[in-house]
Amino acid sequence: EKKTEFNIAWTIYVGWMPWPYAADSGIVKKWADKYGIKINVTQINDYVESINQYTAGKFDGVTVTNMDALTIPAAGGVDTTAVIMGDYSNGNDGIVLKKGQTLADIKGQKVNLVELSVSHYLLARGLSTVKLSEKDIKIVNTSDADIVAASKTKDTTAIVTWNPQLLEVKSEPGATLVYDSSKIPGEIEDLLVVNTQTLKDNPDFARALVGIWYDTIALMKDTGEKGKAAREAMAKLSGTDLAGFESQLKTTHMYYDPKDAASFVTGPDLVKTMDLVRGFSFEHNLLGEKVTSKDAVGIETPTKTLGSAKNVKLRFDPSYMKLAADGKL
Amino acid sequence: MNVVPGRGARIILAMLPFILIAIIYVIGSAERRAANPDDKLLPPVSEMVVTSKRLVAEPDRRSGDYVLWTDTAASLRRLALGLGISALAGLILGIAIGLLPVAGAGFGTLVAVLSMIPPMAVLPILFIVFGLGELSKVVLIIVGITPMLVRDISLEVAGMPREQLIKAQTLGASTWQVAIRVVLPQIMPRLIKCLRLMIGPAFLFLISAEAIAADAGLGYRIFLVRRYLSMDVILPYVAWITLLAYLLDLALSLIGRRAFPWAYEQEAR
Amino acid sequence: MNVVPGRGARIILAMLPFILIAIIYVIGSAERRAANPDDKLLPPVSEMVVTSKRLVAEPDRRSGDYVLWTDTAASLRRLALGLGISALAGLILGIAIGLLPVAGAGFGTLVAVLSMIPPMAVLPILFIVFGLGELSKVVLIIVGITPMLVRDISLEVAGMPREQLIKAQTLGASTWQVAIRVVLPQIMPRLIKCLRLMIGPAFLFLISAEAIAADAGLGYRIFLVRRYLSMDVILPYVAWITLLAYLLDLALSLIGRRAFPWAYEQEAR
Amino acid sequence: MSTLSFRNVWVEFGDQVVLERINLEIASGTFLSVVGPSGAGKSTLLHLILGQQRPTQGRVLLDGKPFPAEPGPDRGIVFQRYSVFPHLTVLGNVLLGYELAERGFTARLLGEPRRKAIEKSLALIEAVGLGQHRDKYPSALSGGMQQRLAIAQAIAKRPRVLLLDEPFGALDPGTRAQMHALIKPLWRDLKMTIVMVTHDIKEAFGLATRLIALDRTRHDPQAPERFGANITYDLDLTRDSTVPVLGFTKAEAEIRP
Amino acid sequence: MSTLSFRNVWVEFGDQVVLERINLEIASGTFLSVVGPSGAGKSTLLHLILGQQRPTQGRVLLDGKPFPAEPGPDRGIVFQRYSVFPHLTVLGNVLLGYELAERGFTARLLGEPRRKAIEKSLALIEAVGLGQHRDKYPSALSGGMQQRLAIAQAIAKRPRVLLLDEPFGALDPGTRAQMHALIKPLWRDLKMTIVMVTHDIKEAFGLATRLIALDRTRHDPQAPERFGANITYDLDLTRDSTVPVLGFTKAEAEIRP
Ligand SMILES: Nc1ncnc2c1ncn2[C@@H]1O[C@H](COP(=O)(O)OP(=O)(O)OP(=O)(O)O)[C@@H](O)[C@H]1O
Ligand SMILES: Nc1ncnc2c1ncn2[C@@H]1O[C@H](COP(=O)(O)OP(=O)(O)OP(=O)(O)O)[C@@H](O)[C@H]1O
Ligand SMILES: [Mg+2]
Ligand SMILES: [Mg+2]
Repeated sequence: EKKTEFNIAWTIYVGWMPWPYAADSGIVKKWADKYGIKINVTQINDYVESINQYTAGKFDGVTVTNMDALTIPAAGGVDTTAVIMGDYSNGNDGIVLKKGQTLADIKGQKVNLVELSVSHYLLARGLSTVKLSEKDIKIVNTSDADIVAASKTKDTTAIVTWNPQLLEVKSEPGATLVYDSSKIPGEIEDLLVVNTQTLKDNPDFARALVGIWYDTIALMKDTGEKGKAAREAMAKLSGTDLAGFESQLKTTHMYYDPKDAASFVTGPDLVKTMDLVRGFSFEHNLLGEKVTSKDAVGIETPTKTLGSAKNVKLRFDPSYMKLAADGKL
Repeated sequence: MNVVPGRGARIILAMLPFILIAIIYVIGSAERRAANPDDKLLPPVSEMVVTSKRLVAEPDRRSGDYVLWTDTAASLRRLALGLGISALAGLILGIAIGLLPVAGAGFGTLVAVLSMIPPMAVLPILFIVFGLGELSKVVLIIVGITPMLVRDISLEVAGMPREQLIKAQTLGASTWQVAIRVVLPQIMPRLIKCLRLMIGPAFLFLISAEAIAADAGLGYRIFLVRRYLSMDVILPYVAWITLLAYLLDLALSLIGRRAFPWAYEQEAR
Repeated sequence: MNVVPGRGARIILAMLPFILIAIIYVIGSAERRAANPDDKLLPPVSEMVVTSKRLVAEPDRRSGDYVLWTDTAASLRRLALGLGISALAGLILGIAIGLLPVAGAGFGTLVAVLSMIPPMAVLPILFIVFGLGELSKVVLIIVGITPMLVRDISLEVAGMPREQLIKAQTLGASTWQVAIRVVLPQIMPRLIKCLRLMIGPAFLFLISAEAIAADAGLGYRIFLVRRYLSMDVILPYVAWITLLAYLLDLALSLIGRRAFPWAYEQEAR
Repeated sequence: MSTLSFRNVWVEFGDQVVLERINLEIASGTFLSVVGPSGAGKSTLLHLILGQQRPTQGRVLLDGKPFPAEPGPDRGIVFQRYSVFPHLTVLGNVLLGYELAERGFTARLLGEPRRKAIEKSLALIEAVGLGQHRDKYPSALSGGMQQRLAIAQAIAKRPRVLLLDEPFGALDPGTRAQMHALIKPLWRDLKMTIVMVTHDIKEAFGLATRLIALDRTRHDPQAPERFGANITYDLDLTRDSTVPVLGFTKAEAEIRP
Repeated sequence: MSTLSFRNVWVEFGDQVVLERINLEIASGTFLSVVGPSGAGKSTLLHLILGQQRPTQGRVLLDGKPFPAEPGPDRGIVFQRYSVFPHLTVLGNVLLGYELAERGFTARLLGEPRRKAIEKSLALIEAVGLGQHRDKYPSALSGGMQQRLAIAQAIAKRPRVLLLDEPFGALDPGTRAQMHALIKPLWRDLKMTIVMVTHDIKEAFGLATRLIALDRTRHDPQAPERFGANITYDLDLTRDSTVPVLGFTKAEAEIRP
């Protein structure tokens, strides 16, 4: 139905820090007013909980990675559309060994990571490059909030995690970063997704979101004083300082230009990536326990629809980013 | 106050709220399903039954384990260890603090302060000291519930009728003997009562510990599948935990009644 | 057992373990720093002092708030609400279950079962039912501690000397009057004792709730900086929480002594 | 007006038979003394009248009708282990009776009625000799003082039936005489029924209009628990003639085992 | 051998003076009866000897030396509210005394010594008439039975000083006589010192070798709490001559307030 008030949730991650900054600095209000709506930007401390709450219908939009968008809301039957392709991880996720210098040394070790998350995906992708499989290691599920502390203990030798934890983990004396997401560029994508039904009924909502986003990251990119102030505020919000924030930004490939983002979504790489992701997800039962093939949940991209066309639950829609690129907002 | 329901009425009364809750759940679930046929938040009972069957009877695709049983075994072992050690520590420290003014002065404040430290907040330090293995999970339970046990028992010991302690001393008891022959047996029913109350928190700490770093256990599974909101796994697991805890509670209460009949005279109204 | 330390000795004895812990910390911290000058796990006291000063005295650049104070205010409000509502519910339900056999049969089992459900495991449901606002944080505290309060108080009520209830009835008391004039006042000291024991768990639930969904509060801050393992923030926060909880504990104990002097006669040995 | 009848009443605790074949009619206005050896079941008999204990067999009737099972304001009690409310002061303990009666919901009195109730309570407290201790909690009272408080509390409401379980056991002869002087006129004026357990034979004869002795008549040496006590003596003390002048020595001698 | 001396002892509870200027020597082997009105401070006096209560002023001496402040096995006690251990059966309660004495660490007896201790305990239990109740917990005993159990427990260890606070208050005359017959030879044979509080003047005179009465001598009507009780009578009952033949009526009359 048509609404005038919308809720989106965000969690702390370098690629999503523009959202709270936009809310604080009035950019959200500016764009919402323009379309005559109201947008509430809510911080959730726990990433999984934010997606769960979106899936349960408490939020109209949420910040999420491509894999989690598929396995949580989409597999949970909530038709979801990605309207903003914000960035991809270009080194923000990594595998760190305390014993060993190369990825192959991971064989036989206990690996601490958040099971079934993008870390797990990264590990699976990494293992395949050195002809190992998950059977060759032992996975210990470790919560993201505690993984830094866990990495400090003696019995922890291998860790897969993301930033900012990754920065802490790899700075440990004797730790080596043996594999990171820059080896699989574009596969770990950070999105803003909204409920497809809400989107259909309220296209202005998506327009406002896109407007907010590109206004804000333009500021973020700015090399002058204004940009620095914005980045500093974002750093503070994420609990670190400017230097820490910028070092995380370095390993994040931001799509500052809406044109680039739109063309990535329309390109063939997205299909390839999503096929890998759904394969991984299916193998790990993430598409649901009764699902018998990876085609069960349909994924629609501008170029091709993967899996069941009757049950499309995850859509990538570049049209709003295109509007931004064309300055038609 | 004087209306005592009969045996049959008692059982019906006890069932009533559960039946009500079940009905509310079924209606809620049906409503959500009507709106979204893939809804995972409130799965219908039939679906939970199917999932439970799989968890109980089919080996896991990846590991080949019977998931529910390995999880239960791992968790119960940790729980038993944690509760056992806590009970022992609670008993010893509680009696010492309650009975001996010197110990009370020395440890009373310490225990009061320690019991206020939220264990979750100092987890990193616990990890460093106790490692990340089984030990740290048991330690979290111990750290979480021992201070409460100690405080409850020491307050109870301090509140024992003074006459009894004096009487025991006039019978020739040393402080140690007062502790083990007079205070200990009289405090045991209280310990059991207290342990019964602590089953809930113990499971809570266990689950939290397993959520943080583990590769098996009931809490591990719940937090693992929370990632994709599989309430059809979570809810049966929660029900199972609740059942386990309730059985443990019943068992403790029976043990208490058997071992300390004198303490339950009063209750038999 | 009969050796009662004097006032001075008592204070020294109480301080001793804290001093010991402080010394161990300082040594541990120095050792880790010697091995790794960037160690964040056990920061030296001087560093914590600097950080604390910043948290206490410098306004946050973005919001102009004094971080520690806004966090404290947010958390204490939630805690007070949660504890207050739980105390009330615990009192009412506890007395009903303990005093009325009918209520005991109807709710006793329900409360026993509910108290066993680990609230953390059903958090998603709680959040969905109660929203992500202030309410759900308070609700987690309530859900977490009320069942324990209810059980403890109902067991205590059921254990009251039967003579007193009969006596009150012979004085013409209705069931309601027995509840408010005989049971309630005698149970109040127990409620206070119980609430004191629950301060720790209440903070725990508060912190857990704030860890998941909040934008201010002591738990929020701890989990925010946990990613960076900023123990120089976490440890002062933990100390602060502990101090707050301890003061609350002291306050409750004082209130108990003031309001119910008859209940503390025994303790005055 | 209110006759209590025991019809073939038995009380058993598990295997042990405590009372057997009790048949007893207590007419309204009787002052009944109950004597008997320790453990005979005197307190149990009182609990039966109070409604605290149910008979295993037989019936207890009030005016021929089944007995209201709940203790109520028509029956006052002083328990053997004089129990007063620990959370109320001496005054509060006595006042409670008035408060419970007058107000339903809050069970508190205010203003004039309260003043009056306090006045009545204080008079009663004075009568049992606790005047200067009115603001003490029971834990600060001596044994005898607690017992006197329990008496004051029980008679404050002027119940129709008053049950006294060794009410003067912890009192010195002087204070005991004062208590006698308090109870006797009350009983006479209000036409109460009083059932009093006592070990003081002089007191039993001095106060009562009727005296019963409880004791075991049968004894099985193999299983001493098999037989309970029943009524071995039942003396009407109103007809002066039946009691010999030097009387109680005889009864006393016979009650001894 | 062990003389107890009170030297100008005062006991105060807050504002209230309970005992004042108590000067008393109790020679070893004395059987001392203490009488006095309810609330006079008789129990408090016993608590002083027990070491449970400290004097506010003055000193309590044992053989001229300061008093060991802790209760010990040399002093046995029967409290006014006869407290036995609720978690032990009748047999367990009596046995405990033997167990606590013989073994240090576990405070349990095994084998032969245990058999002997049980034998002794049973004899004692039989003597107080609880033979058939040996396996009951205190909560299933009547008031008088609990009191007898407390007596058995207190005398099991044959303490040098035995303190009895209205020990026979809840007993019928027959049982009471049995108890007298139990205590008296024990006191004579073991040369115990016994201090007994009682309200039964006949008992006080019948058993004791010395009798003291506690009462208030001064009275301030404005502040009744200002003055405490002290010793008003001190009778030596061994010299038969000082006690008139019809004696106790006189004493009794004078003790009354
Ligand atoms: N709750 C109980 N469970 C088992 N037996 C009990 C219980 N209460 C009382 N008895 C038994 O019943 C018998 C009578 O007890 P009761 O208290 O009536 O005696 P009594 O005549 O009042 O004695 P006393 O003069 O000593 O007070 C006793 O043998 C006692 O052991
Ligand atoms: N803990 C206490 N706090 C305050 N006052 C107390 C306390 N214990 C006793 N008293 C007071 O001391 C006085 C004497 O008490 P005590 O118990 O010694 O009397 P008693 O002579 O044994 O009387 P009874 O014959 O009634 O047992 C009483 O007035 C009592 O109120
Ligand atoms: Mg009795
Ligand atoms: Mg006394």
